[in-house]
This record gives sequence, structure tokens and C-alpha cells, in this order.
Amino acid sequence: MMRAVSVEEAVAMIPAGASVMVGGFMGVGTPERLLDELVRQQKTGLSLICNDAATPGKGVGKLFDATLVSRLTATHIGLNPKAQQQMLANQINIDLVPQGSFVERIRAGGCGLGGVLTPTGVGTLVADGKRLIEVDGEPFLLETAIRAQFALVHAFLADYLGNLTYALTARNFNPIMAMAADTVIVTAEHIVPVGVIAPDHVITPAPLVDYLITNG
Amino acid sequence: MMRAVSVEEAVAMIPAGASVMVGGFMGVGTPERLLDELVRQQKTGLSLICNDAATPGKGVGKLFDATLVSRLTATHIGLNPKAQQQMLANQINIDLVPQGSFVERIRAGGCGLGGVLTPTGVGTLVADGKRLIEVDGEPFLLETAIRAQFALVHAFLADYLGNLTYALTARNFNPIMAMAADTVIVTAEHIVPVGVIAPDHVITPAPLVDYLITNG
Amino acid sequence: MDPQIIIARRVAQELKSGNLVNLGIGIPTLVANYVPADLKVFFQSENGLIGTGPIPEQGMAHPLLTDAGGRPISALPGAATFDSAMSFGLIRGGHVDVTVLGGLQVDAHGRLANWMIPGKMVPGMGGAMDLVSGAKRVIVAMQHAAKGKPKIVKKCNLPLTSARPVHLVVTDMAVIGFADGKATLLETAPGISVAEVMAVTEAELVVPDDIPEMKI
Amino acid sequence: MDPQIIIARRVAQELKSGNLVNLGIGIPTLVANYVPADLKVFFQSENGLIGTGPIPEQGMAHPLLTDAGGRPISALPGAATFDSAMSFGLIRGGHVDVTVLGGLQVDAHGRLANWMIPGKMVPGMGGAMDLVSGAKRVIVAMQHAAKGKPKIVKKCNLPLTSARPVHLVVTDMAVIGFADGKATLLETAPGISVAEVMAVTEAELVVPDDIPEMKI
Repeated sequence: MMRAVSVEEAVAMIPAGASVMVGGFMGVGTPERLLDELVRQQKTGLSLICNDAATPGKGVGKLFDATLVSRLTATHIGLNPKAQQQMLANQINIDLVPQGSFVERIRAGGCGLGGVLTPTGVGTLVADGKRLIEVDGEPFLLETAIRAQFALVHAFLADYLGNLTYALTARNFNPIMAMAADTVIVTAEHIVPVGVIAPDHVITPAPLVDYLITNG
Repeated sequence: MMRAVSVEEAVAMIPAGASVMVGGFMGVGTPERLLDELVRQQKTGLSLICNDAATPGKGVGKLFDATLVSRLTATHIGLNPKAQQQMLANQINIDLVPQGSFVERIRAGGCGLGGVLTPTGVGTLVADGKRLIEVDGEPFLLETAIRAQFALVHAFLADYLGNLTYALTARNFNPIMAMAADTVIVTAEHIVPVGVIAPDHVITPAPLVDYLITNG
Repeated sequence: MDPQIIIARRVAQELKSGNLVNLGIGIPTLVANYVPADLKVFFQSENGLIGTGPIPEQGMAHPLLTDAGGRPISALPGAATFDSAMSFGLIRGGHVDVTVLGGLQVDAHGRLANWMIPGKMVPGMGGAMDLVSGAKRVIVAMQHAAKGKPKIVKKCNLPLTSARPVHLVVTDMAVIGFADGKATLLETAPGISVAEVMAVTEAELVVPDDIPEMKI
Repeated sequence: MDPQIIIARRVAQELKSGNLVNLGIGIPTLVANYVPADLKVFFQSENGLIGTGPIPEQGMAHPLLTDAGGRPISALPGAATFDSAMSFGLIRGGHVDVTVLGGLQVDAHGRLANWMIPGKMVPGMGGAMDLVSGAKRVIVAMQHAAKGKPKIVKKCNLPLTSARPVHLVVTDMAVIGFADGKATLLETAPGISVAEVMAVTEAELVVPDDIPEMKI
């Protein structure tokens, strides 16, 4: 059952060194309040799973500004020089994954699949250390499931039960990550009464949400 | 680019013996007009991919009434005695698949994946002839992708471009099948102007749709 | 008391507030009738709905809102609809807290057979294999014996639904758990003795000293 | 004419009505500016949108509607938004008709390297590997040479983006295809001779008798 909590309480539950998935694409659709609070509470040594490193001062970029990340699974970090510096200085252990494989691995983790077979990456550096599996003579890479202890999700509307909808390109990885973590913590642009979101417009059903951050 | 066509024209494109995915769950969310026309045009020897056999006189049940099906991939046929009789009389070659694997195989076919690893069916009859693949010591079955020549899809709203939304439990397999066939043919409860469906409410984006059946 | 009602009442006690619950067809469906009004339980219908409500009043049903058997249902405020890939992502991914399923046989280790009687009943497994493989907790609700013939057996001679054992079997005579991989008698139905249970149980039963009576 | 505009104009001619098109960052982005107004092309932004429109007027941008670089965009009537799993399902599943990407190197067989310069530029592959592996048609839009150094090479010394060859390379000097697995000169830019192209092309080029000039 979803609980409504303050941002301080929610982040206090995340231990240093935790694995944390964060929704968003270049900082769009990212739960900024949770990131600000992670910085305030100085949660160090995080294993971050996020599409990108955003930019300094924005989205998960704040975690790199505060050097809280020790492992990163992402698809690109090209627009955050701080993340690049920390990677080149070996302060961050980084695993770069093609974006389609990244989201399928998280989806697999959330949907109880062991992994998926993808053509992406066959014959490239990405195939190193991965199993190659043929189906009908075609080669595929086995990309295995990813899960995290926490998923930090940003929604557009959340109702009192925890049903979520997302807006425009801020949806991105949020609903997929909301299925793939032991504990799902959500911020929303608007909190609305039950029934305001039509059943056909709910993207993340309420039972997936553990904590909703209250306003103010 | 989507084309608007009559139901007669659309079904005339489907040859006898074609592989055809049909949306719907116990006949709910099924493109009835396309099924009626398949019967009228007597398209025999179909390879049908559908969750179930519905009931006689309803949904894909009509195809069994008219003995048009020679192969069936489904998850259960328990409520259609005619389909059961045709199976027991070896008139239909049937492949029963767990429902979660059924939809993932179709999704894989539509999303360019070779297959998925699922725990479902390990240690059961369903595992016969399938590859068992371990990930971190856990056994999974490799369920490979399925595609079809045609997907027959039923939507709630379709706009003039081909964007689709679905209603309530009539969504089921429709949006997944709309990605997994060479040719996608759609019936809709309502055809509406472009812009009536909000971008966040589109479930099947227009470029996936090949033909929309016109009213009347 | 009707044997089916004994079972349904007892199973209902296993549900906790906030649980996402999937009920199979038959006796399991009755469980919903005995959930206390103050317990907030989410019921999933695997054809694509969380928040199933009671059968609608005469004239209020909608043909696109049905249960997995194709019968009209209603949706409670805060309901959510989704496609079949999401529905089975929830099931296989461990997001369903409790599933209640009917059974043909359960073996001494808790393995269930409930989808096929070779040569006689081959309806298909539908969603059962995914539910047993993926739900956090699997409860079998069935008559203890069929015409005097034990259904809790040493070894299933019917094809298994999953290699994964179920957690609890609730019958009209007893509650049986499988905590250490062994069938263990936990409770007896009102007026039923341990000896009576043993007489119609083929599997070896661990019988602790103190066997409470079901409180229903 | 500016070399980038030559490239963008020529690539735009490859798009057909109804195409779903994904444009990479850099020169590819310019292609949208040269699509004839009467051509109905769907542009996808891989962060979750089909139907991207022009940069919004001052004061009309919404922070939750951006392109894959995080910059504000608009959405055309009939646009659709979706999550990242769907976005890459569209890409890997062959639903994107044309992708246009920048390149660092292309080899004699059409294999592209565009995501990494070891020890120097390691931003990550983002969506590039999925696009090259999955789009129906892959077009590379790049300068023919970098400071006089050929980019169309015998063998890439940079890590490959995909083992799958691209279909067409459009540069400021030439159009090169790979129909039979061999780099073939198809067109030259206005005022550029075949000899001039050959001089800055390292890969062996098949040169047919008649090489038309680009019509731009």
C-alpha cells in the first residue's frame, strides 16, 4: 500500500552505497526534489542506473556535482563534463549500454524475465563478455535483467492511491523503472484525488508505488 | 502511410493460408467486421495467432464455425467446443503457449528481439523442445519471437492519420500485435479527426497502421 | 456450510491491505465476496485491469469491460487498464502479492497440476503457468478430494503447471503449507478431525502437535 | 553552398511520404529543414515522441517536451508520446523507415563507426547502435573528409556502431551506396569531379561509367 511521506523521510530510507534507478532523459522527467535531498543528506557511493548523466546542476547531474556516484550504468554521458572527468579519473566505474538494450534490461528486471535477445551490439565492443545466441541462424546478444534497490520516478499526475500518468517526453524511462526496483519512490507535478485519472490513462498502476512525496 | 479502405478491400488482400494475428480476449476487443468478412470471402487454411478461440459465433469463434483455421497458436481454447473438436480430430495443428510467454513472443517479434528468457514453463511440458538458458544460476526458457503476415486490430478511437487508443479491457493484445505483422489492418469504434486523441493518450502511433477500415 | 464457502472464507483471511491479488476462475472467484470492507485490496483481472469491481447492475454493463472469462464487470474508482504485456509483466515480475487458483492435484512438495488432463481436457494453460511462476504468494483453493479420490498426492500424474511449489493449499477440510518443501497440516475445517484429513490425503503429511481449527 | 546544407538537402530527397524518420544530432537534424511541405513525414525523437515539430516560439516552450538533446521542441497535430521501451521497440523492430546519423568513419562494406574515440571521446552510444541495427534504411550524413583525412576508409580503426552495413552515405562531395557490399560511387556534388572524390576516399570505390551530379 502506497504511503505519502516527506522528501526527507523518503531519502532517509536510502542507504549510502544503494543501487538507485532514476527516471529522466537529459534531466527531463527527473525527480529533482529527490536528487536535491540525496545531495543534502550526502548519500555517497551510489550505484546509479540512469539513461544519461544530464548536465551539471540539472537532474542526476547534481549527483556528479556532489561526487555521490561510484558506479554508473548509462547509455551516454557526453553532455556532462564532470561525469566524464570522474570516469577518466577512475572515480566512477561505468558500464555503457546501448539505449534499447538499457531499457529492455530494466524492463526484463521488472517483468520477471531473465533477459532478452537483441541484435544490437553484435559484432561490436558491446558484445564483449556477453553470450551470443542464435535463433533461426540469426545471431543475438543475451542482455540480462537489471534491477535496483530503489527507483526514483517523476510523474505528471499521481492520485491518492498511487496511480501515475506522465506528460509528453518526461515519460521516458519512468514507468519502466517503476517496475524494476524493490522500493519505488515517486514525485509528481500534481497530486489529485482518486478518479481524476481515467483508468485508460493510468500508465503506472497504484500497486507499483511504495512512497509518494507530499507537496511542500 | 495509412490508407482508409473498405472491409472488402482489406480482407481481399489476405490470401488463403496466411498467418494472421487477431486482437481480443474472449472476443472482447476483436475486429468483428474483419472476421465476418474473412468468413464471407472464405479464406481457408489460416494460421491463426490469438489468445483464445473465443466462443462459437463470437470473435475468432466465427473462424472455427466456418472451419477456416488450420494452425492455431493460443493460450487456451477451453470455452470453444468447436475448436476443441477440430483439434481432437486433427483438423487443426495447435500450439498452446502460456499467456505471458505468448504476449512476450509477439512483443519480441514486433520489437526486433530474437526472444526472451522466462521462468514460466521451466520443468513442465511447455519446456519440451525449447532451450533452457541459465542466468546467475537460475534456469529460464528461451521463448522465441513470433510475427505474422497480418495483424487484425480493434481500436476504440482511430484518427485520420492512424493513431489509435483502446478502451478498458478491449486493449489486451491489440497494441502488441499492431507492431508484429507485415501488414496491420484496423477497425475502430470511432474514427475521429487528427488532434482529438491527445499525444499522451495514443497507444499505437500512426506509422504502425497500414489500413483503417472505413465506416459503413 | 457449503464447502466452497468454507474455502473462500478461509482464503480471504490471507489477504492483507494493499495487496495486489489475482483470482482464478471457479472457487477462487468467490474469495472476493469475503474480503472485509475495510481491507483495501486491489484485484487484477489478467485481461488488463486492476481495480475490478462487482458485476454491474442490469443495463449498466459495457461490452469492453469484462473479466478474463469475458463476463461483464465493473471498475472501482482508481482502477487502471493496460495491455497484456503489462498484465503479465505484473504477474511474472512478482508484483502480484497473492494469486488464488483452482487445482486438479498438488504433490507432496507443493507442486500444482491444474491445466490439463491428457486425452480428456486440453483447454490450455491460459495465464496459470505465469501466475504460479511469478506471483509472490500462490494459494490453491480446491476441494480436498474429488469423489473420495485424494487431490493432494505423492506425485502428480497430471502435467505440472509450474516446477515452483505453491505456498498454501486451502480445502474444505484443511489448510496445508509447504514451508520446508514438505506438505504440513496447518489447520482443519470445523468438525473435521486430523484422521479424516489423513484418510483422503495421499501425500505424506507433516502433522504438528497442535492443529488449530479454521476460524471462519 | 555550405557543405552541411548540401548534405542535408540531398538526404532530404531520400524521404518518402508516410516515412517514420529518426534524425541524429548535428548535420542530420538539418535534414528536417529541407523536407518539401507537401511530403507527410513523421519524425521520431527517441526520448519518446513521434510528430516532432519546429522549435516553439519564445515563451511557448514546455519543459516536459524536448528533443533527445534536452532542447525544447513542439509537437505537430497527431503527435504521439510513449516510453523508452516503446521508442526502441519502434527502432529495433524495423518500424523506423529511415534514420540519418552522423559518422566518424565508414568502411568499404558500409560499416559505421560513430560513437567512440578510445581514450579521447567516450560519451557512450546512446541510441545509435539500436538505430543502425534496426532501422529499415540507415543513411550516414557527414563531411567527406576531416581536415583532408578520409572518413570513408578501408577498415574502421574506431569501434564499430554495428556489424550491419549502412545503406547510403551522403557527404558534401558524393553519394555512396553499398548495394553489393561494396562502396559504390552514385553521385558527385555540383562542381566536384570523380577524381576529387577518389583523392579523399581511402576505401576502394566502385565507379560506374555514368555518375550523375546531385540535384540540389
